[in-house]
Amino acid sequence: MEVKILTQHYDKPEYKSLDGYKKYDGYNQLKKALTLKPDEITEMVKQAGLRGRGGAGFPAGVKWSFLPKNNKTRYLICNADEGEPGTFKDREMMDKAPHQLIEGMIISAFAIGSPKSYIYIRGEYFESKKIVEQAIKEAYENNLLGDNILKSGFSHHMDIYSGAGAYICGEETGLISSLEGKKGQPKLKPPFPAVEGYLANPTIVNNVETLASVTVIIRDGVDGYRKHGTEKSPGTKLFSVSGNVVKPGNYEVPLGYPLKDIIFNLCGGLKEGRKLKAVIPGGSSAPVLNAEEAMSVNMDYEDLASKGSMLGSGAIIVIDDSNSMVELLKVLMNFYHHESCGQCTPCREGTGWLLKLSNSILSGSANLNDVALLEKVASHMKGKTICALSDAAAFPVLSFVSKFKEEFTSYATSNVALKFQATNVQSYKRG
Amino acid sequence: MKVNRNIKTYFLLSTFSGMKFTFFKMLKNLFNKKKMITLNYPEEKYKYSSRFKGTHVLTVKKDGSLRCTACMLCATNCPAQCIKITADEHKDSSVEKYPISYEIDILRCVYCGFCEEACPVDAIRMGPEWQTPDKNGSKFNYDIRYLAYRPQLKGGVESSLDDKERHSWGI
Amino acid sequence: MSGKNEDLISCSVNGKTISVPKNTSAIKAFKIAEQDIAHYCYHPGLSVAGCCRLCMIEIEGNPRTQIACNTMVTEGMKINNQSKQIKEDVQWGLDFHLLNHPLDCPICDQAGECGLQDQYMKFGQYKPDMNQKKVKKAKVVSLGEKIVLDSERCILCSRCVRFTDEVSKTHELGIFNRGDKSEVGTFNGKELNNDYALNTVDICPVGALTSKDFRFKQRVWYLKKAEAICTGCSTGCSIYLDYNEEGFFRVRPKPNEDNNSYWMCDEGRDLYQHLNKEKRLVKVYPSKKVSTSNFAVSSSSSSSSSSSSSSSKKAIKYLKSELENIKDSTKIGVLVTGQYSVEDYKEFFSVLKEKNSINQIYHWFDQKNSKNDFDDLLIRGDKNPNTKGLLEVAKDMSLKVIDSSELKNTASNLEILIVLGPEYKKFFSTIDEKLEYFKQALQVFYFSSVKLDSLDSISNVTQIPLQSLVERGGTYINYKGLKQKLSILPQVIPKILSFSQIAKVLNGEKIQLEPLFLKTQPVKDNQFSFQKN
Amino acid sequence: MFTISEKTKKFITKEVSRYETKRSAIIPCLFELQKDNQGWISNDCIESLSQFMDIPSKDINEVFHFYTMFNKKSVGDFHIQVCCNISCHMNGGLDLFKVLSDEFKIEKNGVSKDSLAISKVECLGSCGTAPMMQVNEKYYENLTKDKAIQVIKDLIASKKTN
Repeated sequence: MEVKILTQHYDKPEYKSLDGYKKYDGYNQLKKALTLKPDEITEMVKQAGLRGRGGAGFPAGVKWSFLPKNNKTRYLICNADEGEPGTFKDREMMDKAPHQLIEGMIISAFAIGSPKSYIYIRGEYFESKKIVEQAIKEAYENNLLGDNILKSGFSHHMDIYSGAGAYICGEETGLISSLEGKKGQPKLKPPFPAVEGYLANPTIVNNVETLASVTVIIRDGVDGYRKHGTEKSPGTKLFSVSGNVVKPGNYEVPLGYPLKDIIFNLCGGLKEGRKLKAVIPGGSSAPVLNAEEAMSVNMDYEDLASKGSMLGSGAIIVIDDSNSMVELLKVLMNFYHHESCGQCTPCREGTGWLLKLSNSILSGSANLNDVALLEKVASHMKGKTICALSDAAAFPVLSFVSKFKEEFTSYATSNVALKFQATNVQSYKRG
Repeated sequence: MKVNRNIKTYFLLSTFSGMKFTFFKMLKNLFNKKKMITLNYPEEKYKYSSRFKGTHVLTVKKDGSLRCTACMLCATNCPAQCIKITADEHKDSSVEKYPISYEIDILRCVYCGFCEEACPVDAIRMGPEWQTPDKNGSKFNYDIRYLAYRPQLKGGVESSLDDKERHSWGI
Repeated sequence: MSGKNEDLISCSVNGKTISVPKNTSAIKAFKIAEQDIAHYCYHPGLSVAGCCRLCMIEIEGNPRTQIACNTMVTEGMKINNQSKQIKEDVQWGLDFHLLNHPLDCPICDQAGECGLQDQYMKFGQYKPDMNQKKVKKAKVVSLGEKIVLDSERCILCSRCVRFTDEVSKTHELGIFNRGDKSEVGTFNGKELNNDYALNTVDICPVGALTSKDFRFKQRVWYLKKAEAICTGCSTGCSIYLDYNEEGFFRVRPKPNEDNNSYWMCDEGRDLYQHLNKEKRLVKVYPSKKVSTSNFAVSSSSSSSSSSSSSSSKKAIKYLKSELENIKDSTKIGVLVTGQYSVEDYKEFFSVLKEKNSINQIYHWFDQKNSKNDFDDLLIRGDKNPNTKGLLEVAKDMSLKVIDSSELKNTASNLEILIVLGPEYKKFFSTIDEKLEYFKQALQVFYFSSVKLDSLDSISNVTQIPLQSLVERGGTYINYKGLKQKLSILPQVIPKILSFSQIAKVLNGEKIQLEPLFLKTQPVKDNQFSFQKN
Repeated sequence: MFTISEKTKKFITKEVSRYETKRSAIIPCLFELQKDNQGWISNDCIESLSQFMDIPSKDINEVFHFYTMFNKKSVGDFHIQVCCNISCHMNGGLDLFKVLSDEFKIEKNGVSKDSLAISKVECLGSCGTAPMMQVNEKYYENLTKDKAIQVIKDLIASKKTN
């Protein structure tokens, strides 16, 4: 059953406004945090073992400790781009509890000593942007933002910046390039953003849920936070379940919660007469789990890694037997080909190739070695580019083809004769 | 009896025995013409295979323009360096580059076929003709008009990949 | 930039240990160790883009393969790119580059020096699996009157975009759209016309950007490469001159760290035009005023139709005889431009000084006011490559240097005016003003390698052809005193003298004319097949 | 030459001073310009914006062509964006797209007579309430065929009234 810590008061509509948020112990954690020393807070977050909730799962405390000791202005950026297909948890958090995010950001900014922070929100979220803007205005009016916050001598400014529709801006350095007004193309790493990020200043980029969980750590303390979840991945996680389930939605459960319970208890199982075929556990770029693996896996970083998949952004996409895996692969490849930023050659040309191959397999005009070629192309795209989008495109291909081999070959062998595709030999209008 | 050497020399016995061979061959040819080994050139001509390496031909596209893109690979590959091409910009931007002059100095050509092998777009082929006499020396510098549009090419050049099939693809 | 500082780091590249200066990138270490590494977007003169992902290397102790252009070399680092995994990565990287590349090699000017061809030959996989339709993009897009763009051939290495952002700072080129539909181009038909635009054609590894001036003129493997200096202005950028028997075709910049690093300006690229036959002064044009009888030049009566067999030698003999019967040295004027080499000046002035003891020369220098303006990259106001050299020689031989405007009043009483004419006519705006002075002098001997049509109308000018700057060779001193030697190339026009030969004739010695480049070059081997220069 | 309206000019000058570098203001200003020019941005808009903000027009054009929410050609009054990513695809996103484009006869990337445009877009971050669509700035979720048609009919009707 659900353990509501972050989402405890999401059902109350007045939680959105400042006084409604203050009624439920709002901004007390900020008062408490301002009394502590910044390094103490970083230490607490590191002890609590809070791991990044955006997709990489990198421990937040460790990331904060990478900041170099120089006098460059430090920036804190909240990554609210949420482009990963299947994920809709950040949107609900910002709609229902914007102040939770703002309070978490002020505490984090105080911990890393950054005078300025941005919330990079997704371009399509017009309504959420209005809600968060309203919340920021309220915070400024009540001396929770601006100079000398709550008379503590710490001053901090916050601004909201909207993207314009690019999945690649969910990647740290892609987001930073977009914030700098350039094309949202990822930057070369090293130097990492913690050392040289926004306008070559040290920058920390964290997900909405990660920053919101900081308030929980301050309120319950390290062992209070570690009460939930497993030893290596503590705390609770917001899972957005979608696909062929009766009650899709966001469910907050402690990490290590068995996937079977989430699908069949919390979400009311599959539609009647349908059998579970596969589950994508962590957003579209996570390798897929077939039915048996999905039944036996617990939702935390380590157990999913052992099954060859990853927790990612915690978006569970349930697939029942009425869908064809080849068609779903084509939809995903279409997504990655449309969203590839085109900077590195393996990803720019590779995603196009994967899409055309999956199209030809789906249309039945492919032969057996096209399926093998699909795997070869994906394996040679992985790990060779500036950002992880080529890996995100390769993981579904490799897991779909290896775990549902017979479905792909059945599509391919339906076309027995190797048709010579005179595809390139046609007179086309050029210039 | 030993035939005396003098009789052989005076009555030319060896000559007549030699002529005996040709005389009977002539009779045989007179009575069944078909078995005759020799052709009566020029009425009958020997039929060479389609891969015969004769005078060059510049193949043409469906609309009659040259297939050659002036990429100079034949001129580079030619051991006798007898091909001279000057290229220019084509008006239609989908063609982009075409030869305004393409000359083969046939007197220096050794008919090795390297140009045919080097051509990436199968623009130059070695045609079936081989009798190409001429009166004065200057005529042996074949230009585009002779190589691509000479009257003997009326029916198109039959070769392993005939033009008709490619024209059907529209290129 | 070449690291003279003392802290050198030692590292081993493919097993070869070398020492490199501090914070050099691994790809530079590969270049220093002369090891082959596949790369497209790295260019020593530009910032690091790291987007072609070909320069993959394995570093000992680092599980993931890194790109060489962005990894800095540290002490004792062992890097190699010979392992099987890297070779396979590079093969697939090249396949990804060629995925949507059109089959344009027959009509592409870059064929023969194309990055894709060369590096696929070295590192390629040779069994392409691509059987899908290629992405179609704009072809033959004209970017102004200098450059043609073909975005289907473009491999999006962003070198040209970085060039217009960092070097020429004119921000014309950008990469628009996203994914494999992205195309290089300018915005809304704006033209790529800045002074350094043609550098983008050199640094483009493929045939996406080609220059209209060289379009379809000649195949690259027919051209021979000669090192020379651009005489367009006093920077003296070192260049490559591409030529073959039919003449000169192209000028490209030669990497030279201490002068013009990797670039050259667009004006310098027309240098090859006035080395070819069309623009050259081919034969002597004797002046009409002097009676043809003692002008023992042309055998036939009419002077203009004289064959050029050895007329220039006879013309100089005539000049010698004229000089001998002038005793007063002030009657002889020498008008000089800064376009010739130090050796030429020495030989010419020493003869005149010794025979006619001249003590002054007129210096034809048009850019007095624009002398030291400089567009903080390469183009300088002083358009003569050897002004410093000329002044130096004049000082050594204690010749007074007078400005050419003095000729206004002295030209009338000059009996002989010897002029060493300019080669870059477009930089000498005051030519017609000089023509007035020529009219006043009794007789003018105009030495130049370039035909100046306006001289034909003046009756008392004898035009004598000269070898062009690449045929004479000699050292040039640029604005900051850097001495650069020019290699001598075979001649393009028969029976033309160089300065040393002119000096010998003026001294009365015998000279032997150089054979012509065309005929005497024995065709030892089939030089049109794959020459490896 | 496209003239930027006074209101937008004031907005741009405010935006330029809001961020550390003026280039960061390109995206907000392009959004504002898109509202000015009936929902899409032409080359003239970019030219005048680049002169007004004194940024090379190449940089603005790069940003304009990179992001999907800036429309390259007119999209009419209502731009219907149907999500076709994996969760919506499994819950019938594609047939929703077909039904709407047949119902209101909107041909592919064209504008229909009652100025509607329709396009398939990637994940809009609302997979729990699949299938769904976004029209201009508002999300419409948990759609069925007739519910969607009804929504569009109301929109057309509301446009006629004001």
